Amino acid sequence: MDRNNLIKWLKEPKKMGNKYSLWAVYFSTACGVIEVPPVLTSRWDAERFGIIPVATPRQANLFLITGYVTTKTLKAIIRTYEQMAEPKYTIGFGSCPINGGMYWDSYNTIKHLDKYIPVDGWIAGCMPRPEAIFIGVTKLWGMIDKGLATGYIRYRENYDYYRGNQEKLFGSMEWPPLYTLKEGTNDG
Amino acid sequence: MAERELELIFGPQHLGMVGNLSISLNVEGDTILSARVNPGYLHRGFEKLMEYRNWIQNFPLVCRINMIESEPVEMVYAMAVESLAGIEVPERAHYIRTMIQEMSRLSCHLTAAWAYTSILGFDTPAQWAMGDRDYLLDLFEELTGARVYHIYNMPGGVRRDLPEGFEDKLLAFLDAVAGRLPDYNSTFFENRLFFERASGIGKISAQDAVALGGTGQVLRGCGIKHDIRKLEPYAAYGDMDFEIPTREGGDAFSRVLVIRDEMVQSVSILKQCIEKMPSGKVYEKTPNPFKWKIPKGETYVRVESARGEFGLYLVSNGGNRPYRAHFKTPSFVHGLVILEKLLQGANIADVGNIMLSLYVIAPEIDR
Amino acid sequence: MDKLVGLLKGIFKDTDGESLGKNRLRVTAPRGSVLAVLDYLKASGFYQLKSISCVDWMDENEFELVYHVASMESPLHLMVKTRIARDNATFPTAIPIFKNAGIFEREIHELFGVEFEGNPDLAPLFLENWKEIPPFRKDFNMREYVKETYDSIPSFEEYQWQKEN
Amino acid sequence: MKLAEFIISPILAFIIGIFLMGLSRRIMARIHRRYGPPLMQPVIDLVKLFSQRTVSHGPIFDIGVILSLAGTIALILFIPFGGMCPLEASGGLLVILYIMLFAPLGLALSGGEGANPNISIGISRKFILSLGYEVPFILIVLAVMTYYHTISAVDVVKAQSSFHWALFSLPLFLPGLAYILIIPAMLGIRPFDLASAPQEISSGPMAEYGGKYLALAEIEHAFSIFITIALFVDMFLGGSGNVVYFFLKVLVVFIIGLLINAVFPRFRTEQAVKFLWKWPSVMALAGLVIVLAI
Amino acid sequence: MSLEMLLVIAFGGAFLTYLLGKLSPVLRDILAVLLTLVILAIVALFYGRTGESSFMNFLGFNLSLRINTLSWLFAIAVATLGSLSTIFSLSYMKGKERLDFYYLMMLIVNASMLGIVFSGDLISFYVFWEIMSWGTFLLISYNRGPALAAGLKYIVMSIVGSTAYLLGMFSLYASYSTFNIADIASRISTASPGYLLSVLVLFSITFGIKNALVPLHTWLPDAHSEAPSPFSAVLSGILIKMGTYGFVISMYVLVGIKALSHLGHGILSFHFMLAILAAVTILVPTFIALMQDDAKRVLAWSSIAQVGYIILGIAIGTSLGFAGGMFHFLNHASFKALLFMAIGAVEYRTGTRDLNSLGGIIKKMPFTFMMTLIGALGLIGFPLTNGFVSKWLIYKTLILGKDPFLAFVALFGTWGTILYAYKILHNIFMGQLPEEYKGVEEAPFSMKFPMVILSIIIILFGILPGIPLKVINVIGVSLGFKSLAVNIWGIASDTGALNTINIFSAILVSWIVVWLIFKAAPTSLRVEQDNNYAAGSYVPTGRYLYTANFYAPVYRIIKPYVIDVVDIFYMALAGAVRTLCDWTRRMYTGELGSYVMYIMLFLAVLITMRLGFNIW
Repeated sequence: MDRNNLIKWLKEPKKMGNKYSLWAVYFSTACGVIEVPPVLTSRWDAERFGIIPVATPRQANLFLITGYVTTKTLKAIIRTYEQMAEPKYTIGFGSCPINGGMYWDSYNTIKHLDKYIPVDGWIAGCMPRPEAIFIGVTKLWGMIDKGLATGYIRYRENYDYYRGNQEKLFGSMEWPPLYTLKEGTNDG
Repeated sequence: MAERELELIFGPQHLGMVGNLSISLNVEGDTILSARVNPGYLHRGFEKLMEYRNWIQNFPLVCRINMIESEPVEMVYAMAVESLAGIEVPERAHYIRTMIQEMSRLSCHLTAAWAYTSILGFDTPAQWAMGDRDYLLDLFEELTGARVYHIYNMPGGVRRDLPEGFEDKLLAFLDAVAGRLPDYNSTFFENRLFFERASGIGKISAQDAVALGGTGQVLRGCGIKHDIRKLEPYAAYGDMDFEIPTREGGDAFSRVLVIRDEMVQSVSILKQCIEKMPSGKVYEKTPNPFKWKIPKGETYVRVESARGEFGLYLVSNGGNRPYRAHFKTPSFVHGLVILEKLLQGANIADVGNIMLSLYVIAPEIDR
Repeated sequence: MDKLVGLLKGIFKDTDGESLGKNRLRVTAPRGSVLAVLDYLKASGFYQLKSISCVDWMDENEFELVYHVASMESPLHLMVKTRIARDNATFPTAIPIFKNAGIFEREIHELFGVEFEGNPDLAPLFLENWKEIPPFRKDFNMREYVKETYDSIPSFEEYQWQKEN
Repeated sequence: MKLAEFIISPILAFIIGIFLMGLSRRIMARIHRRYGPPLMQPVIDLVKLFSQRTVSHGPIFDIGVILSLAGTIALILFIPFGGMCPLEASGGLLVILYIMLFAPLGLALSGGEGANPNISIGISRKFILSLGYEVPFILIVLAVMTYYHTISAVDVVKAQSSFHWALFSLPLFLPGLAYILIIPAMLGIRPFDLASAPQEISSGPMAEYGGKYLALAEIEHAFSIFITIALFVDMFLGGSGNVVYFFLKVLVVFIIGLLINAVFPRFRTEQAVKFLWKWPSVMALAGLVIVLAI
Repeated sequence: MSLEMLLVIAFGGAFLTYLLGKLSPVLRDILAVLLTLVILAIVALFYGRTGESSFMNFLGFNLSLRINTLSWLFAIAVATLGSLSTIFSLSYMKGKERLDFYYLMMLIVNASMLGIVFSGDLISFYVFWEIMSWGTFLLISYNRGPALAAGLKYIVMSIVGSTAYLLGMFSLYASYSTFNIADIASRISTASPGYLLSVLVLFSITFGIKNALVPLHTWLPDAHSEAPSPFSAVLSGILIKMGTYGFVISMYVLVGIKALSHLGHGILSFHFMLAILAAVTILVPTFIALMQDDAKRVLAWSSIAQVGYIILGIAIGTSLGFAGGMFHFLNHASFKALLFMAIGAVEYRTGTRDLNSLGGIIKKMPFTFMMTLIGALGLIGFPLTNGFVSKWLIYKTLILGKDPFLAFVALFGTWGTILYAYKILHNIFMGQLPEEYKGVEEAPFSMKFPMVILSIIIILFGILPGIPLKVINVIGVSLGFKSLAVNIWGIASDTGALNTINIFSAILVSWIVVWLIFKAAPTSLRVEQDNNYAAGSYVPTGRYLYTANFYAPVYRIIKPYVIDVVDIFYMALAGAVRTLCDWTRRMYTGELGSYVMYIMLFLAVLITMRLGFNIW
């Protein structure tokens, strides 16, 4: 650990802790997940940077949404995302969550993930290579440093928007709103 | 006394779940009374999407049906198109296809080894298997330009010839993997605890396996010598000399050991491929894809994927796109029928164990 | 192969058999005798039902059900086909003959809307809250549906712009 | 002097425990043929966990996890460690045996209010496992206490001074080996990590923990690594009057344990209990019989 | 106030209460509570008194009452539990029928227990003993139905016990021609060991049955689970301890330490045999308790196991062990009564005590949960509760007495205890709250009050064990044991001292430290129970609670070994007796000759037995 890092540690331990200890939700949302095991195992070894998969969303602070998202999965993603501890970061992985990718006309996949949950960063490509994941993570570090990775705050502040969109898609949701909704927005 | 049953939800967000699948278990104590597999988390409607795309456009699409092993899907689609359009494939292309099929099988088996071992808690062999697989992906990348989705098979052959020196690299890799086998054996396959965890778990009889539509390791783990590569040789498998490994147990232990033996066979087939590789062109020219119409007809083609029989029922109505495609994937039956049956009465500690010994891969179920 | 076709034709008068290349045999049977044919095939060594496919022939207003059966020892693969009416499509289940038929029927029921009589479990398999016509029917316009469902949801920028104005 | 021990010994134990946790991740990584995280990684994780905002399911959810860590810290004070044992005359090994209950019981109560079946199954497994390893453990402790005719841990250490280590004495050799066998079970690490088996029951009792709860549980784990091995060092390797020597002894035992657990998968619950009731128990029992016979 | 007056108040008050109940139920309740409180006050005032007085001449035998520290200790426990359980009954029994009868029997059983501990001679002991037995029978079968069967089982075994007692009593009278305990004790030291042993065995059967010592325990699980909860508290808390009192009286008062130590040697001695029996009593019932699904049945089996600890401590017969056993008797009375009351409160509010169908009640009854927790911790012997100290004493005795195997059984039993104690806590209070219990309320005050008192006792004696230990030490010394170095915080000793204050402060300080760290971190968000990890899905309503078969793997392992063999044996015996009776009917031939022959045979057997005693 060099001196610069040490000073940063003393100054902002919170940020540094969040940077170097990204615990990922283990959720194989879709095909992108096939590049996650290599990243976590001996060839690429993400544990060097403190990235490990954890069992439940409560323990995690990084959500890699790997690939296209079907409506059924989206529900699980929202549930999982809402259960994560704050601060939490999401990375959309692959082309499909950005704009539907090659499933742009599929009846069962959503096209823009950021309409339903906030996404802090995107990694494009189909498949993104393991290096791309690391680049994505370093970008996320930069965002955490600069205080830009604020998806979870955006979610809380614009909860009526996100919840509204979710309900538009699903009709009704089984669980009550996580945050209180602002007035007159929950009619869509 | 009223007995209370618990509904334990296993997946999709679960460390023990490889792929995006949900199983809801009806549990009393730690015994599963009944299980219900809830698929559909990955359903994109491939077969519908294919009806909207022309014959060539479907190649990049179909390989995504199975993320872990895309080769058999490409292969089966290419074979179906060839069979409908009546295209002959050059001999060298057959060999290259065989080679890449086997590489893909090896890669898939290594992934399975990772998944299976990490579910049982064998961290060490899990990490090794995944690390070794990555070198295979490097070879894929050199050959096709991509690590995961290769889109290498085309109607009429393969997209490009082998790069220079590829055979040597492949041989070097094969030797390295064969050299690792004793390590894997001692830490995993011959580990006493692996035997205790896996033997007798997820036991299925040969009759049930056939009646429920099992293929691949499920049959071979019950002692039935069933392999499409031998039964109906496609590509260059007719020229290859290999055996179908079988075990008698019908339990998770037998199925996993069959997987190991298949890896050994794959290595041998790959070596034969390199040895016997004929020269010549690697693809047959096909018409302009936008104007290409395939005569009316239907076909069912099948290949032996790493998990069992992979089939495609393809119908053309004489247009420039498929009229109907229907995939017969091994995991569909394994995951929805056999898994539910085997989970009945099992212990909750063995859900992942049984699921992965059946080699269930979620996207194949959902398509 | 021809022998089998002959045999089948001998027993079931209205069936028709046709070879489709190497090791493939297409057997066409009317609605009433499909299950009997399957039963006979199972008795004569075709133990395994590989899959059931459904093809929507919208122009002829018919569904075509294709039962793929195969034996374990021989490479022969049979496709037993029948046509059923497209409106209010119903068909008896094949569970009594092949234990694993239920799951294929469940899939077809969801994606095409064919009602299989006698199948105890026809719950939706892949989709949740599906309100449209079954998606694999030819008259389901997928692209229209996508436009209506997904593209109509406002993006975050639109929402912010709306909020500010 | 005595007062300083009350502060120094938990802090030292914490440092050693965290160091061992980091080291274990590093060594495991090397066995996996990879580089592994920095040694400081557990500290980084703790910093992050304490900065997170997570959920609570109720007062017992909080109290339980605090209780579990508090009990473990209190336990440190009863263990002779590098010449320090702040509470030596307060009940001896029997009290240690009982205060070791705080951690699992606290976690169990806390998890119980978490209202998640994964937690309940995890707790049930944890208790079953403890029933499994307590048989050999009690026998081992009894053998030691009977042999030295005292229930005080300090006296046990004193009796082994000048290299009369119990591990290399005839009657206590087998119990010593049995203790090494049950260390992974007591720590709940592989092959006995069935209570928190992440692939089976989503990390069991930890399923609803995030942020500070997880941090406290991790600290508790670090402490219990230290305690379990320190007890071994005290009972069988003669403890030590010197913190550095003590640490070295702990390190050696820890690495031996780590190599064992690197190559084994997880037991099923019954298999674990049967194993623990078989080999370690028989060894400990044999030791006890020899002790009585002498 | 004399002892006679106390007993007169106790019995007379009971009948007065019954009569008053005919007038006004409210007055009856008040009187019952007042009566028990008055008795408690009087008994408390008796502290430190010793003495003996004769109160009646019955057929020429002098019946006497007697008080010393030993009987005072039991009496205060009786009086405390009596008043607390009566207070608990107020709301628990409200609305049930035959309440006058219920209160009458409760008070009479209490009074008779006081009579037992204050009896100075064997006859009055026997009379009070019978009153207690029959009163208990009527209370156990109060609910009719299966309760009647349980009661019958109890009374049949009780009668067997009484018969054994009578045999022992008359045998003693035959030898010493007095019924007075003190008189017998002063003369008995000259008796032959064989005779002493036979008397002890006879008394052991009586007290073993009451104390539910394996293999004489089979009445207890049914009786405890069928009796009304407040009475279960009395039954388990103090009534079965009358057996313990009997053991102490017969072993250490009647026979005395010195004579006892001559009864065999090594493994074959009387107290070692009793200790082994006690060890079995700990081991097997603990694991049977683990497999029960009815909360009160768990506690019932647990009572048997805990009695094992008491008898183990007493049987070992060192001053430390005796102190441990006696202290554990007090502790068991407190925490088991508390647990029965807490379960009773839950049953009162939810209408069930089935461990498989409850769950999540902590959200509705947090107070009852705390009480159950304290009771369970005491039961486990958690540090800072009284159970810890008494168990510590017992363990230490066993370890330093070179009985590591008994110590192993005792310690292992404790770990079994943890399992079932947590099962009770978890299955009733933890987990998801089912829909049908959404409207449950907290227990009423008259239930809370006794529970609070008991929990205070548990904690107080846990942190300051010196208070009861000093009294127990006095008893021990009076019985001829060596005096212990008792302080207010525990026991000083060369071979490992106990200091509860140290433990308490260590835990308190580390608690504060951890709590400060906990508070320094960001506050956590309080969520509802359905905001819970379910692998990405929503929690299914009412189906997300793990209770049934809580320790399934252990059940599978121990099931083949842990069965109530004794009960099966008795049931087989009962069946055999029935067949035998059918067969014996044929013996009644109606001829005088055959009857004469039977009588001769019987006498021959008696004579042989008598000879046998002498030879021994």
